[in-house]
Amino acid sequence: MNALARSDTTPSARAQGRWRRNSAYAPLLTTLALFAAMVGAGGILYDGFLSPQVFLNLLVDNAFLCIVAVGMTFVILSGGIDLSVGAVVAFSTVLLAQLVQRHGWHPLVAIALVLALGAGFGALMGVLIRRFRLQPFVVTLAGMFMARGLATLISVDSIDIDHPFMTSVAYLRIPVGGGNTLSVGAVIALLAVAAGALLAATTRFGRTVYAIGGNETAARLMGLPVDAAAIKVYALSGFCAALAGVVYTFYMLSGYSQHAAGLELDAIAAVVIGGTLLSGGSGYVAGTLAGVLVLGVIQTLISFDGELSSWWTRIAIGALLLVFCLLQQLFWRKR
Amino acid sequence: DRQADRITVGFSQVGAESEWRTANTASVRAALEAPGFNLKFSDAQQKQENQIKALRSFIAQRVDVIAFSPVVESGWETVLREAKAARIPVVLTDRAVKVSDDSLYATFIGSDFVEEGRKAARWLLQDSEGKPGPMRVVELQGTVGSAPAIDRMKGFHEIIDADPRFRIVRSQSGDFTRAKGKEVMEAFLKAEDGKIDVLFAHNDDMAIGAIQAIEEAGLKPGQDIRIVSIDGVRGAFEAMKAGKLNATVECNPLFGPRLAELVRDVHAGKPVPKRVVVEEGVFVASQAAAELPKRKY
Amino acid sequence: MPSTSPVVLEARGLGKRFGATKALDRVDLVLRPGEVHALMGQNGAGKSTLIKLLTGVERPDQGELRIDGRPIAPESPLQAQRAGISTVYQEVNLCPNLSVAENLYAGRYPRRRLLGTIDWALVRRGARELLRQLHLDIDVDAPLGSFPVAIQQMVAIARALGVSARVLILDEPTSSLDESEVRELFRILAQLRERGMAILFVTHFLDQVYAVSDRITVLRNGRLVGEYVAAELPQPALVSAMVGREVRLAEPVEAAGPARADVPLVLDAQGLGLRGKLHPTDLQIHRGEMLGLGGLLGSGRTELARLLFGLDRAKQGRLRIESEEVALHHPADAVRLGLAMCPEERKTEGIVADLSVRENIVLALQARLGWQRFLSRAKQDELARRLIEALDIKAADIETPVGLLSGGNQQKVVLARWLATDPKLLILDEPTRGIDIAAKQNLMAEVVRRAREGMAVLFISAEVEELARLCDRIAVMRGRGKAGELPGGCGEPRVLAMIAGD
Amino acid sequence: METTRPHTSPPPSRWERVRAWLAWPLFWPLLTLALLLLGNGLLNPGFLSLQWRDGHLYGNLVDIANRAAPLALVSLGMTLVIAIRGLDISVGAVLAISATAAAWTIGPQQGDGLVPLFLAIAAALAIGALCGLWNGVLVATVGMQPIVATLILMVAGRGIAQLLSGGQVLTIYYPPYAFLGKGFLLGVPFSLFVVACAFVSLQGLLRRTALGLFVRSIGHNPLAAHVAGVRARAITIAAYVTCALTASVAGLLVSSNVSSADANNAGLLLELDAILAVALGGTALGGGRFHLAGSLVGALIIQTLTTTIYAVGVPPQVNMVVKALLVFAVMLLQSPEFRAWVRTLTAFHGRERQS
Ligand SMILES: Nc1ncnc2c1ncn2[C@@H]1O[C@H](COP(=O)(O)OP(=O)(O)OP(=O)(O)O)[C@@H](O)[C@H]1O
Ligand SMILES: Nc1ncnc2c1ncn2[C@@H]1O[C@H](COP(=O)(O)OP(=O)(O)OP(=O)(O)O)[C@@H](O)[C@H]1O
Ligand SMILES: [Mg+2]
Ligand SMILES: [Mg+2]
Repeated sequence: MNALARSDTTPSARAQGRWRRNSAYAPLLTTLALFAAMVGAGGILYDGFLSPQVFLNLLVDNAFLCIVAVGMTFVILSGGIDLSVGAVVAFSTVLLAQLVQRHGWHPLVAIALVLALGAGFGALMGVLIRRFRLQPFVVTLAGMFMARGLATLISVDSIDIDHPFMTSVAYLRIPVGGGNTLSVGAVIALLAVAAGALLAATTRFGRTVYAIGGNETAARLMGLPVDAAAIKVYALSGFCAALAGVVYTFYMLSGYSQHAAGLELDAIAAVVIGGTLLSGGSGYVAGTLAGVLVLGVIQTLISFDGELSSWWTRIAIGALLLVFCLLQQLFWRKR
Repeated sequence: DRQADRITVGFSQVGAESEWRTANTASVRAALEAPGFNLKFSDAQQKQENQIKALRSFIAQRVDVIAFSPVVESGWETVLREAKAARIPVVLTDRAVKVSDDSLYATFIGSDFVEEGRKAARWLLQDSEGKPGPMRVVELQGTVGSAPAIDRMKGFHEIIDADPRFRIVRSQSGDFTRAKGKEVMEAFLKAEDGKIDVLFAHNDDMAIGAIQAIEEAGLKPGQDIRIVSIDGVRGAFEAMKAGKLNATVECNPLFGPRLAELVRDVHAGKPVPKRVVVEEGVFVASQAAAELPKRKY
Repeated sequence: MPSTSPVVLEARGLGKRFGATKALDRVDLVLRPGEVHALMGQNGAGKSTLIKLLTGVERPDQGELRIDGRPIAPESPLQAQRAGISTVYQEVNLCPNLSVAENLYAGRYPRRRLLGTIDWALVRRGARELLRQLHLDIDVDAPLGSFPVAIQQMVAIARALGVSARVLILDEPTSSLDESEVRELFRILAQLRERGMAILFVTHFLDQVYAVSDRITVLRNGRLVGEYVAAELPQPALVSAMVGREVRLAEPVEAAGPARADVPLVLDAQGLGLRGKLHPTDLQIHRGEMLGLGGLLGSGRTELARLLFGLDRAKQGRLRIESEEVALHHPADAVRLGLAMCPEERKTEGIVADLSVRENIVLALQARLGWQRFLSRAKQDELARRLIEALDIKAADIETPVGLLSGGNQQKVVLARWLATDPKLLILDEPTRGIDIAAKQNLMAEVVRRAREGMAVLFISAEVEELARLCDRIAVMRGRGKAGELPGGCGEPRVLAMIAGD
Repeated sequence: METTRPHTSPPPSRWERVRAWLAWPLFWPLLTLALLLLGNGLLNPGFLSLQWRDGHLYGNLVDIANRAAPLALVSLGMTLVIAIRGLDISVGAVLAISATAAAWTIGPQQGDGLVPLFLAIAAALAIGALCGLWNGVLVATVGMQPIVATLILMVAGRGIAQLLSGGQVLTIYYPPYAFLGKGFLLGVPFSLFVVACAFVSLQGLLRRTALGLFVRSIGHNPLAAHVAGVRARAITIAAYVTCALTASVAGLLVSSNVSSADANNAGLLLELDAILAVALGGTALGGGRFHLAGSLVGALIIQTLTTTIYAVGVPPQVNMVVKALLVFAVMLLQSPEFRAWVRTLTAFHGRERQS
């Protein structure tokens, strides 16, 4: 007779309180459902809200945020945080613009350099964090000062880009049927989400990231390459930020040190709203896409409204966030 | 019906980062909420991304005219092309944009930041007539990289650098705020041991903060240190009335009515000038008492 | 000890010092293929430390390691694994957020040939296969953290078995398991021994040692006492080798005797239940009574204890504490009423690893007193010292972070925390897990002594023998409800029969 | 919080005494601060000088302390929140709301009576407490993740402040109010007394009551603390309220210092500086281990960095890079692993030179 084989238990019924929420896809599904509800509400309230292009614009206008948030998802899953991403985006736009406009580099070469620099910068911060046991928050905050500072050093004012290659990519619209289009940046963002989701779910690196976020000591005792993976996480985040910078450059056709101010917070918010736990180890890249869309839809609702004064705009954004998070919490609890 | 006769205007404001901006918003809203208009207002929270999103939503809502105060000069090409493709005319306010194709916008109404810097410098030259050099000048810059900061600095230096009596000994950013203006000025006063003759602040708020720092250091603002700043907000006039600020270069935010006219003309397809300059003056301390009650912001 | 068989793993003169504590002092260990080797010693003797040195978790200060005669110096568990050492550490050290299947395969995933991505189908299938060896039939996709420690421990064992290694090290693998699982584990160990694996095995259960091991190495206070052939070392000799003096284990503490009906009730639960977790259950405990709670894994003992302590909120039934009807919303309510509970999951629900021994001991008492009535430092010290002595906790000093104590000593600290509150009712959920035999006697003696002074005890244990011997009355849980009650001293077979449900 | 002072055990060999100092949690933050000030003094001889002017102390050091006061206050509150595994990114917004509320309460009056002053303080504190309660309830009762819960107030808070101020910078003409942020008591800025008061009372609460123990147990292992009967929810809410209160007192100081309340810009990015100060002070951002005094030192370090940049005359476009480099240097100096690494490097070179 074996006790466990015949025990009459329902799996995972033990209440662990709020401290350990072992939900699988529930947060993701709730997020998506609430997103749909918000879109529906917008459609009822405002004319023209439900047109497919408005929805596609969510992707077009938030492509860079989405890419940054994919990198951030990995960082947060590993239990860290990366505050430098917004600044790295700005730095990438400035460097790219500078190289292309003022030094006559071919954009593709410049883009390759920018991506490599982004990944290298991230890796450097990762090394500082792991090798010298520094707190990620502080290291990446200093990294944020550094990247913005370097961007300002390269050029204080904004640089316009009129290189034919850049402009033709920027104006390129990929038709998706019904006269609706996506930008190149949006397509890159979707690819980034897909790649991120695959990386997280089906590779050794991805699973190691989850393991580190769950219990770092255990991950080490299991013989997982904890330090290497953690450094790679920051490199990945830096790379994503640089890629987002490239997409941002196409989006704006300019490089400017003040671009993407506060983007790090939006990215973190998107990740967390998408159901990833800030303490690490739990969440999905697909959720992050949902989080980005939710933030985008809040913004779109506000611009469609057109009645709010400046301060009511802020209050309304806060209120929508609140409503969203409260509902999310309600559904997670219910389960 | 009447709704159809109204001109729907989408107006995207930068944000509400200063009193100047608030006054500007109020003026525009008052003018465009008048009968005959249907205003869609959107505040971008100082982010260009948000502004682009707002423009896209205006296009999706098929407004008649788009007006906006760009956060920065560059980066508008793509979305303006979309507006053009949707046949929606665009009016720029407050700041210009750099685009390869001028036809992307109908007209631009607003101030010339470089000229404001020049005006401040010219006032200083005028006020320093007959005074021997060297005069030690400190500069409180606006937010690093912002268009007004860059342009006002450019205009000011253009004139001042030509006069050997003036030497800009310190220049630091005060982020356009009173608190930072005061903090930076405190540090300047100590680093220069009080030997400062002129302060040029990129906006009034920083000047107001700096005035407090100067007073706390035991000096007399307006006398020991002459001060010129830009914007012409109410606080500056109060300071001038008290003799603590010497001059302010007006940067007029109240162009709402003029904007409304332009919008109407643009919508009607009438020809409009590509550049409409707002009337602005330079006010000095002696005018303050008379001018103060008239200030609307 | 002369032996002709070849040696797989050999440690010579290993030493390790942590600050002022000399955790290990020139210890030798020899593992031979096809042998089960038991590593014995009291709590804090240095067993886990030795294992950490063997597997690269910690670096030795002195001494050397050899595999097949070649010296090695593993720098990380990964290197040790590559050298053929597979380990289950004392604390269940897996990732609670990952699924059971992933925990089994983390670090050695089967890949798809085409893209090099993880082949999840294979992982799942392999995981079920591995667990079937241990007769464990659970949802391998559920996160590990949703299972009780016992199952987590089984998973950890399964993981170690899944690695084709030459040396298998198990640090107290059986502490949370009940008899049938232990038997299952031993069956597998025997098979592995047949295949020529060298197995190192730590436990505090003497009968288990004799059931499987061929050789025994005994440590005491970080020093090697000796290596013995199991068959040649009688049990009393083993115990004195561990303890360092003659001890007689003959006189274990006994039950205080059945409670008289006129003794007042401390706790009276009527139809207490929570849907999906516990069927409505009645339970009464008298003053000074020791009530045992028996049952299989998953029978609902922990659930009942959690409801009684306010860790979960009961949806049905009534609860009276000292004839006062109460509603417990929070453990703080229970603590205020004089209840205490030593939870089964020491690491997550018990100790606060980064706080000192003193702070861990005063925590519950202080929570009960409230934040204003702060115990003076002198009082705290005095209290901590007294309990450290009473329970024989081995710690460098009272300011040592509890996380640095050996497993058994951590468990004692949790118990000390609750004894410090002088509770009316003490709920003990598997309190003797990981505690050495001498300490266990000591500890239960203390509990029985308190019970004689009037403290009521609800005692949950997987060891039926212990229940039958110590308790005045035994309630048996089955299928998430109470199956019945038996009087104390009714004997082990009757309890076992009721647990099994015949 | 254990600022275990270096205690000298019976036979105090010199090396042991040095070791005890090195183990003192405040040692490295303080050393960093001292080095920064010293470096400033070398670069700029007048930097460290203090004068007596108009009946009070005058000099860069006074400025640094006075300027650091709001940040120091907020860092104290932030330390508490971080200690219980939380995070409060709404402090900047709360500062702005409180400052605006105070300015709004005073209105355009100019008199000398003290009633408006107390009303303003009461208004600021009340609204601060309310904000803290809001955050605390969202985190502890609703169960949101702290960063999102406080993000809501961070975004909406400035809107609320602007709603109060009508988007204007509210200038305060009422003289007694100015005392809070720029008055002097016994020749020392009054704001320092406010900080000292907050520090002493918090330190007292955490040291002389059981709250310190509870806070640390919640920070290290919330579940175990819960099982042990610690009322984690109440303490969490209290921590957020305290944090918001420190932010609103900081709002009083800031608005008093410039005699105006700027709803949009007051306390901008304060949350980042506060968290940085807390981290530089040796508090673990993961919760549990915390040092109130360290956070004060951290705030001073940050303000010294800023003032250094102004005093040295760095061009504004270079500000950020200099700040980044200094922060990196400060962090590395405080990292034991880095120091060990440097030691092995130098030891290696030393050996090479010998051979
Ligand atoms: N990281 C550490 N820092 C300080 N002391 C330590 C550390 N690890 C272990 N010790 C000490 O070393 C001694 C040996 O501990 P170890 O864990 O090896 O004991 P053990 O034999 O496994 O005991 P148990 O049976 O209770 O698990 C104990 O006194 C413990 O406090
Ligand atoms: N075989 C199993 N499969 C899935 N979940 C199980 C299994 N056994 C136990 N559980 C989980 O454990 C909980 C029961 O707790 P537990 O096993 O601790 O009960 P118990 O009677 O207290 O037994 P013990 O104290 O011996 O662990 C159930 O809620 C269930 O989630
Ligand atoms: Mg052990
Ligand atoms: Mg149990």
